[in-house]
Amino acid sequence: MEDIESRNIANLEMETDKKKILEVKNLKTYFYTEEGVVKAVDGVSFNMYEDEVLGLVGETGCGKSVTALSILQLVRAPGEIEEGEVIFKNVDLLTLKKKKMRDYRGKDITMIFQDPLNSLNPVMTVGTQVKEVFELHQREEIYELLDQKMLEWKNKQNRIKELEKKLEDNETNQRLTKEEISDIKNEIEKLEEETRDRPTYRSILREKSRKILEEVGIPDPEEILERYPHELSGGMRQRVMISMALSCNPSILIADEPTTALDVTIQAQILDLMKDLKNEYKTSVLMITHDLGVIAEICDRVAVMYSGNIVEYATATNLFKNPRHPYTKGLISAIPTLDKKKKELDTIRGSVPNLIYPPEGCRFHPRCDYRLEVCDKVRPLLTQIGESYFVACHLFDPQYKDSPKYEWGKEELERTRKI
Amino acid sequence: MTIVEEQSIEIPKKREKEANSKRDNVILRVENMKTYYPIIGGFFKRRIGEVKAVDGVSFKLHRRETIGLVGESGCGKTTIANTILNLVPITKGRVYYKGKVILKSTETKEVLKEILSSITFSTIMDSVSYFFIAKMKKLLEKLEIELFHLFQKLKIIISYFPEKIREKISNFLYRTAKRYFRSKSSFKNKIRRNIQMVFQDPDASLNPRMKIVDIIGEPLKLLKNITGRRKLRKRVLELLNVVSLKREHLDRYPHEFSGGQKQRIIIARALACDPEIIILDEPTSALDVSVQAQILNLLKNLQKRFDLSYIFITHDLSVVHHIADRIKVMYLGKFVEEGTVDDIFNNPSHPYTKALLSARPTFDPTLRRERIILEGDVPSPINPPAGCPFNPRCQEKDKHIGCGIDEPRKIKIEGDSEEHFIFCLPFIEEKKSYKGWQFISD
Amino acid sequence: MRTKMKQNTIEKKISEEKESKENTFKRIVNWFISNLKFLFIPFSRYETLVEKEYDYEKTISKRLFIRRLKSPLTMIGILIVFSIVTIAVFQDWLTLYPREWFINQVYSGAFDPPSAKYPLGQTDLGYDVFSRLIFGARTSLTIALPAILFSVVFGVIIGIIAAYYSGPLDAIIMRIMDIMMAFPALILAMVLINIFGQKMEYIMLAYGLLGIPFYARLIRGSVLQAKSLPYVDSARVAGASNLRIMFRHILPNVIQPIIISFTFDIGGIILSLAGLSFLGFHDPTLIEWGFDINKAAGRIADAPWASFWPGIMIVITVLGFMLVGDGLRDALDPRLKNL
Amino acid sequence: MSMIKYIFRRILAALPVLFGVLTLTFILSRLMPGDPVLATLPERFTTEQYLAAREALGLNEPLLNQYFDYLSRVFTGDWGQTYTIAKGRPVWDIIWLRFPRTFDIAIFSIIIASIIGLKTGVIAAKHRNKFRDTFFRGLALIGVSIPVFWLGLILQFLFGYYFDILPAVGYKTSGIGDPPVITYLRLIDCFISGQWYLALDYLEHLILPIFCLSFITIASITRQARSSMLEVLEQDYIRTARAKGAKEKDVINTHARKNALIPSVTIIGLNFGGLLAGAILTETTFNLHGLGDALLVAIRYTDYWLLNGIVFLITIIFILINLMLDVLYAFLDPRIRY
Repeated sequence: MEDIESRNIANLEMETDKKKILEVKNLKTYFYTEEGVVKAVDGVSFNMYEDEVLGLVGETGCGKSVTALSILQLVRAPGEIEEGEVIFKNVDLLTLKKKKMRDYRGKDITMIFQDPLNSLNPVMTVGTQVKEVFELHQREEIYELLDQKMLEWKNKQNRIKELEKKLEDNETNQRLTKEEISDIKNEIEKLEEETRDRPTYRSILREKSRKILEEVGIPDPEEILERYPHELSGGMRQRVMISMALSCNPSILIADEPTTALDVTIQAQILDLMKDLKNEYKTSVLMITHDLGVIAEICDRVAVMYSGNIVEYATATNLFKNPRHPYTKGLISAIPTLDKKKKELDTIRGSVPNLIYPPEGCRFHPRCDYRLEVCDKVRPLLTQIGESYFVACHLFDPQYKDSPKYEWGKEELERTRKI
Repeated sequence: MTIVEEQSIEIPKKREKEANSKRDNVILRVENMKTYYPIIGGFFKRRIGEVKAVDGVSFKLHRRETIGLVGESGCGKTTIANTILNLVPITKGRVYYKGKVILKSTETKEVLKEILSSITFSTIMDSVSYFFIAKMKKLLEKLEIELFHLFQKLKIIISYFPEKIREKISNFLYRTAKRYFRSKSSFKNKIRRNIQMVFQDPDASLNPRMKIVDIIGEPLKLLKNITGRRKLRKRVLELLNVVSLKREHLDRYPHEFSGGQKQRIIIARALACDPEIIILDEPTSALDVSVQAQILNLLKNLQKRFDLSYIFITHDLSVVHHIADRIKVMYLGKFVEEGTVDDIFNNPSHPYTKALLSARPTFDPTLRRERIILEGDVPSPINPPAGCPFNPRCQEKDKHIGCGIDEPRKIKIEGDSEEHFIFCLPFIEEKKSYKGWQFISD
Repeated sequence: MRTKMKQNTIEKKISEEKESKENTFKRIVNWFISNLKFLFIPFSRYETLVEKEYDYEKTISKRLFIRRLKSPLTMIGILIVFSIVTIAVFQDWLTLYPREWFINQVYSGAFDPPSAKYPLGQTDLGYDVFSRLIFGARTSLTIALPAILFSVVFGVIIGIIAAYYSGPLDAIIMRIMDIMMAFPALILAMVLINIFGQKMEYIMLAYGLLGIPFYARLIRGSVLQAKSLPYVDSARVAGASNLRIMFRHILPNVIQPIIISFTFDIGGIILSLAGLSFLGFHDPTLIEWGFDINKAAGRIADAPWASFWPGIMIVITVLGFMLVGDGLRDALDPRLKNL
Repeated sequence: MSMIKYIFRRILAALPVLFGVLTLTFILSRLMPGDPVLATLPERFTTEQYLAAREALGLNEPLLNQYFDYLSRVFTGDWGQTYTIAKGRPVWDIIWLRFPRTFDIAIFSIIIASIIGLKTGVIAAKHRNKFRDTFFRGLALIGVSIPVFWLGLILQFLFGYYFDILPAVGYKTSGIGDPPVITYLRLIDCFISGQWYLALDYLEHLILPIFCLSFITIASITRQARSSMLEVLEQDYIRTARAKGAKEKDVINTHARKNALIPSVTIIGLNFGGLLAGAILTETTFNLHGLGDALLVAIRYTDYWLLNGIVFLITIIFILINLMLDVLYAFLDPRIRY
């Protein structure tokens, strides 16, 4: 068994020239509830590459959000990360101490959440919350900048003094022409305008926050900084969240269903914005969603999750063109599209299994149409079946390919298909 | 638990003849519906404004047909549903069911007001005081005279009040009475029986403290007067079978079901009284894709089986394309475009519809199109923009005349089916614009 | 190490196999008998199995509730409440002297220290402190429980009506409740008892009245929330009348906080009653802890036992109810469920 | 500006409540058994004397007239005279004399209780289900279930008699003088007139009552603060703060505390009302001769005017405090619009 597990992890290499930035290996997160142990994430492995968008797609309760929270170690109380490695820039984040981990959060790996209203503190202004990120992670840079600006400011002040002296001298000497005098006066005025406000820590913070808000397309950022989250619209709030996430120029942005709570047109706006920003900042994005449309829109690579496992992991183009895993197939054919008009939609029968007592073997086997005899006994592992294409299914495993097909009882088939 | 005999029970196909014989197939007609919510505020709880949730909407629903209402959140789709079911009072307009008015804005208002204002305040005080004294006599003999004096005095004081204040008081009484009567005057059971609704959130629309039998049995008990326990259970079981749930689910509580099953239970409840119309308020938006497909299939099946008419409310265009026959696109309480499915999807004519359609995701990553991305947010319906409500965000604003000034007109799109209209303003280059366009209203 | 462990497990397995072989025949017979029904009636198996599974789940959820209640503090609370109730019910068996002695006769030995005859000392009139403690339990419970039931019932009805028919009716009712809340409860209680007279029924009534605004407010908030939920709308679509919606649909969903604060408030009301009788507003025909403290307060310096023990009884009783309330809240609160 | 408007509106909204309280106290006082006229008369009196006294008090008029008379007099500041505590002195005098003592212990207790209670609540929430949490929770539970007067008695016995380190009863050592009346608050008067030993004596006497009252208040504030803090820590924005990389200390101090404080503010307001009432018990126990003591006399001997005056005063203070807390609430929570 241990052998197979290691094979699972080792083989997860895509043929790509891009640099690997995050490696998740065999991650397991369990929730110890009163009813029993909920195996929310049970052996998930994937890689993220530089300047790429990885989509993590699956139905409710398949463990996609927990995976993201586990990467940042933000899983709440009854949940515990049992096993696995999260390797970011050659550091295993799971072995880090709390304090060290805090430096990564918000700086190198950031996260935005589904519900922007509840994710922003209601009693703090947008400005305070945006500034906080800078204060947490860029304090030194800001002080450096402050020193620089102070130097400039002092130079300018000195220059004003010089010019004023010149004018004073001129009153006694009267060497300067009228034009020169007016030039000097103009320069003094200009410099005075520039040096009216002494650069402070706060002013730099404010300037930075204003800039980042402008970047995410918020009109009138000066005013928004003073507002409270409840005074903004849903799209605006999500923009603020994105600005906070991007303010330290992170390597990885984890977006947990960023558009689910938004309207269709606003959703298009936010997706568009994310695409632009991703190209601008060269940030890798982990996009978590249940909406295959969003995945097709923005992602380069997709990992399909089912019941705590990744069942398929491939590039988006390949996956949508020719999905291999029965679950992915079912999922894609269940979505109504223009050419499926008048026909009945294909469905996946049955419902999502209980994560406390998950089915033995392949977790999808009770719902699978292509089920083999071995499916309820042996757990399938991610295996490479093509260029950058991984599937966890016995149908594609040479070892079990020829295993006899399971015959569904007619009654059982009928019954399960309906619910 | 009583075990009901299980047989395959077909609910009889009904109304077929009736349907064929009827010349006019229209089953529900909404005429110029306006629903405004009052905004109550201030110290005296006055009405300080109103939200124009639905602002002048008319449509017809035919038998065995599905109308899709499409729009973003807050555009008034759900309010239309609530108004038709009389969960929200209608402000203006009428709703006809099979040619009979079932809802109208209260024109009896004036009559009631007259009656109430004829009852002067002093008569009320008189009766109250006498009643009060008679009642309290035995209990408070000591205070009798004082109380009588009090009421006499109050009466005198009130008679000194200027007419205006008295009117205000009677207005207040009238409003209280109206509220009372409105809740009392039942939207007749017969209509309730024929128009049912499926709500958006399957978790919240099932009472968590009631068993499934009671939930589905409630409309049967209240609207169909089925009282026997056995009878009720039998009928509920039939309904559960229709939505392919089983007998052992009868005595469970809602929290023991998955989202899809809950939605099936809600559908079963809506079906309980053999309705003719079911209003579906985003029935699949809270569900996963695979479950959504199951529910959509079920709904289509049921429609064929029981001759249902649907009003399908959603924001998901692919779903509406799959299930609807005709589509109404809404924006800020008004329709912006209406037509058959083919009209809307093949020839979207209103800029908003175009934008919506382009925002619809496709599953082919190779086909990433240029999208029309609308700027800004939906304006608040409390003070909608003047003229066409869409004009501040419209991407084709420059091509039209008077977007921010004139109300949009109903324009027929030639070349498509007879029902394709948009609500827009004419193009600037009039010659070009009149080609194939024909003004209907004003 | 490992080999040893392996050996152990192998031995175990062998012995298990042996046992199973020996018992095979027994097991077959047992199985046959228990499954007779399924063997003779076709298709009955599946249904029953599903039902069984469901029953199992149900018992599990019930067990979970009990397990959550089973925290040590809550058990102590339940124990206390149970013993106080026992004392109240079986008081005549537990006391050293019959009840009549405490009403008619006066004994010598005012404020005498504990002795063999009087294990916790004597009161101002020479009564046995210990016996009075036991008699006091019934008084506390018999006044507190009806009073709080009165306020819960009326408070809930008023609160639901006010919240459901929001508008002027709500405004009027809530203003009245505000006025009642603005009065300090203790003062109002004293005045009311003074008006009605110092009789048990009236004290109960006064306290019942004072509790109404609290419950009305508590339930009003949750009804206002519940009112806007879709299941209320769907009940209306199903043809339910206002009364039915209020009491059949909304009430069961909002009663939980009331139940929790009910247990808390039994404690609270026992406390306030003790306070009242400490101030002398009590029914003179009853034996009460608070009044005992009142009588002994002046002699705290030289006879602390006469006021100490009744106080301890009050503390224990109230603590018992509070502990139960705390445990109940933890067990019922859905927010704590997943933690 | 909007804040002032809001306060004004709140005061307007409180007026009907005040009016209702006035009416209710009037009705209740008239319903009380007993006759206030007797207190004004000598031990032996004739019928004429009785009737004359009755007329002098205005009790022979119809109740309604009395009520309107009372209303008009309340608003002009004439709250009547008392014949029970002191013969013929205005109620205001009694209030000026008695109220500062009650006010002193109530205000000290509420301040101490708020500071300590909020702190312990936060600590308990921070260390959920650990020792400190269990300890504070248990202490709070005991605090809620102890009768004030009994706690007072026990403290008296322990510190006043057994260890004999603090004075057990009264508000001053007998025989010691009084400071000149300037602000009516004894403590401040002592300081102003420079009589330090008097202030010290007064404070010494107040320690036990304040401890007594604040112990009970701390308990309920701790419970509320703990539960609201726990609730806030479950919220999404706390997760956001953690995802930003904020320190655990910052998460609690800057992000969670203000949100958790808001519900606690309400409970402090409610407690203050309880404190004024609870002061009656404490005053009786410690024999402090405060307002509660006067109130008891008023109820026992049916002193209409004294009773009405005291109840009205307490209600006004209660309403004012709640008004202040409401304003504070609106100030803390930007989601509330004025």
